[in-house]
Amino acid sequence: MFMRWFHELGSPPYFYRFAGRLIPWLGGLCLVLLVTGLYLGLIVAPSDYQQGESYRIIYIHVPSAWMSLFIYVVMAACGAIALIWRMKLAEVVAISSAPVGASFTFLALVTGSLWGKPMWGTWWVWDARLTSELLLLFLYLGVIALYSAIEDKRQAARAASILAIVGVVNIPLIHYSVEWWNTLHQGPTVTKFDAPSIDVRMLVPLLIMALAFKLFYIVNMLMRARCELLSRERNSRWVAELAEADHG
Amino acid sequence: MSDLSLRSAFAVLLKRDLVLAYRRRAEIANPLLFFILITALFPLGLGSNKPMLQAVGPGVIWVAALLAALLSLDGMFRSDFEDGSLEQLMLSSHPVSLLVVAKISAHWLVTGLPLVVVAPLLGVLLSLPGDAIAVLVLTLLLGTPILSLIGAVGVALTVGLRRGGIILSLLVLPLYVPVLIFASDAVSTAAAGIPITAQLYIIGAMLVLALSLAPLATAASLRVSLS
Amino acid sequence: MTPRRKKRLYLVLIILAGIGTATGLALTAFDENLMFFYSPTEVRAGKAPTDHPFRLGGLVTEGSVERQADGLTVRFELTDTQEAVTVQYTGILPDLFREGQGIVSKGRLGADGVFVADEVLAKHDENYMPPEVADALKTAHEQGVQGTQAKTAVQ
Amino acid sequence: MPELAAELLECERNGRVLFSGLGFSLQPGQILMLEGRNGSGKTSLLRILCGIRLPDAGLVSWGGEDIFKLGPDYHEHVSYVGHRDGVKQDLTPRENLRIARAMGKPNPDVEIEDVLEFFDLYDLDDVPTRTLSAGQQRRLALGRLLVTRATLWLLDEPFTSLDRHGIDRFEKLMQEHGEAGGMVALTTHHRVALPDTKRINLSS
Repeated sequence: MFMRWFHELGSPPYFYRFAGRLIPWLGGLCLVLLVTGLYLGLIVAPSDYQQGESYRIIYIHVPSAWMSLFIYVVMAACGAIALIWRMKLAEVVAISSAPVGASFTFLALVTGSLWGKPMWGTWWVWDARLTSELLLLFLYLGVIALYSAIEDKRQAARAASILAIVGVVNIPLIHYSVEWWNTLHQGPTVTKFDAPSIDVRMLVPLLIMALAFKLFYIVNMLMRARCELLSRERNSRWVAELAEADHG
Repeated sequence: MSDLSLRSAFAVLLKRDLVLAYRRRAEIANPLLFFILITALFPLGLGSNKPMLQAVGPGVIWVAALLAALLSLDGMFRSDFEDGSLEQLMLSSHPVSLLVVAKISAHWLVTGLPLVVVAPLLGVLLSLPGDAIAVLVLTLLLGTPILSLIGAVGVALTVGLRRGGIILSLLVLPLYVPVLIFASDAVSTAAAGIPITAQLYIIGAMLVLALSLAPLATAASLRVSLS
Repeated sequence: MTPRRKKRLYLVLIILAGIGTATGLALTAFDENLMFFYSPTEVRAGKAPTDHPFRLGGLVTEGSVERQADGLTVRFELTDTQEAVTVQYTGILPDLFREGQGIVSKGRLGADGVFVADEVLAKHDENYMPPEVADALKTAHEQGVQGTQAKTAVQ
Repeated sequence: MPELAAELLECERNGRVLFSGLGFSLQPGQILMLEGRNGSGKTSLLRILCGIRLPDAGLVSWGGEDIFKLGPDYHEHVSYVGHRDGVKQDLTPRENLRIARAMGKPNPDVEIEDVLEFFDLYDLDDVPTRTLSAGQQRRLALGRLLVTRATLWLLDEPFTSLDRHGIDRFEKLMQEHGEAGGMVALTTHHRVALPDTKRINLSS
């Protein structure tokens, strides 16, 4: 049953329609969560005992950083599926994820820098966490550049997938860098094994923002995937029918 | 029987690349000259202030080694791709990932090993202390094979592209960064007289990891690039 | 098993062995001193370089911060609760710099044992809480400490 | 001896479908001619049969097994001569053949000297291949077919740059290979006078 649904979803026209119906709902939900999260985080949540109001940048910084890792893993996993089972849709999802992931990585770096200046006293420091996150940005850009450089898009997607998989070695490095090395960057707050060391009034907006960012990624990725599918399958019958229905 | 023929295929391929390199030795010398020149530019540009040269020396030599390796990468598969030998390699009755190791070894022997050999000279030019020079040679010995291994994946991905050079550096340099960090850190730490076993373990770990995964990734990339 | 399967199995085993060795080497490395900064104890033990810049990390000792006459130079003690090192710094300190706070400073160790920093960075911790909670926690902690002391005394 | 079979092959390039639903089989002793206009996908089909290129759909099997699963175990039966000769310009013809032999399953019944002799390259065996004419280089590439025990020959325009004599000679060689139970799949624009050939036209 599930496998059949999965298989159906793998067919481009079905996915195109399915994603088209999903996008407005998820997009709406994302907007609601974003507004709630920002309101709770920026206005309702109390200020921090040490950092005062400046800590509020975590509501952007932390979810972006999480997403930068999450999207990379999704991209590499889809890349692996694309390589092993030669599934067209996995190629499209992998490649549509890259620009979103790169943007989140960039956002995490910029907000981190804005936070670092008042708190640490420096915009940037070459510690393990920051360096490995910067490398992640370059890995994303490499995937995007390689994909756009190869003309045949199926071949391009497979090449980009291999690169994405090779780059996965960087992911544990980023995640564990704060534990393995004595970095300037502080250790994990929410994901550590014992109870999160953050007040619950601060935690709730953070989690809401994280969910909103995740939805934003899904919506953005689906939109990109739809475009990518249309351009790849421009010669196929279902796209022709779609175009005709649009004109008629 | 099949092991024997695999071993002979490996040896034949290694020998082939070495002979080809020897017959084109002028081209092979280029990355080495580049390595020496880049390093020599720094004392000229920064002035011969000894403590400062000592401080930047390890990083400079390693960055130069990185760039020299990058410059030499294109030769690994390009000519094989252009004359069709790469297709023949893919159609061998031996696993491609093992034949790729032969090619990478040849590449390292021809372009990586010379860097290791001239490194002490450059260390002297940048007035590194003797201990640091020994560590420099050791890190290059452990690190340059990693550069060849990771580079092979990058070249394999871009070999079909007409202007692959720029993209190649975008793909490969970020993956080179960890080697650069730990290796140059090891050299400058050694210059300060502090033990560097930790850095060497890390570089060793990277070498083993690259040895076990890069050939597979290279073979897969070649398959994609040729299709 | 067909020869092809066997070959593939060997290959997988070799790769797994490789990954295992790499992990082992990396873990060994983490047991050694591979870090962003040195602690005061290590500095006191002579493990830090003498003629080379390095990073020193620790907590600012309560009541140790003194400003020099020029208003810019600051002297304070950094401690890891075992040992302490005096640090001298000229420049603007980050917002988070205060007594009891974690600090990473970069500089050289002078012959007199004073660490002359040319950069001071404040490392904040992973805890986020409103000030009143922090106060409450602090009191609770102190009471807890007194409680255990009382217990020990009784025993 | 196993047969080569293709089922429902589809190939697209840059989003354009070159062929789809293509199926055929090649038995021992058969010669298959792939025909079609320029750009109809002949070379792509040959490369799919080699296992260099992935088909976008469908399956190529050797003795009932997917060639992509067989990998090197399939390639030991295959010898391919493509557009590009696949010879190293800086090596001598003899060195080139020695490498080709080591890459595949060496044929113990054939000496490299005999191959050089057969393709009229014997006197040139110690000069770099770069100094050879296009036709001589082509003959050297074709010489690769004989040094391994490959039974399936996949040839992309094998007659390019060959003179009349060379063409006759190679046609005869293909015929003998077929009679000995080998298989050949080739693309060509030449009119080839071979009996018992199978034809597939990709343009129709």
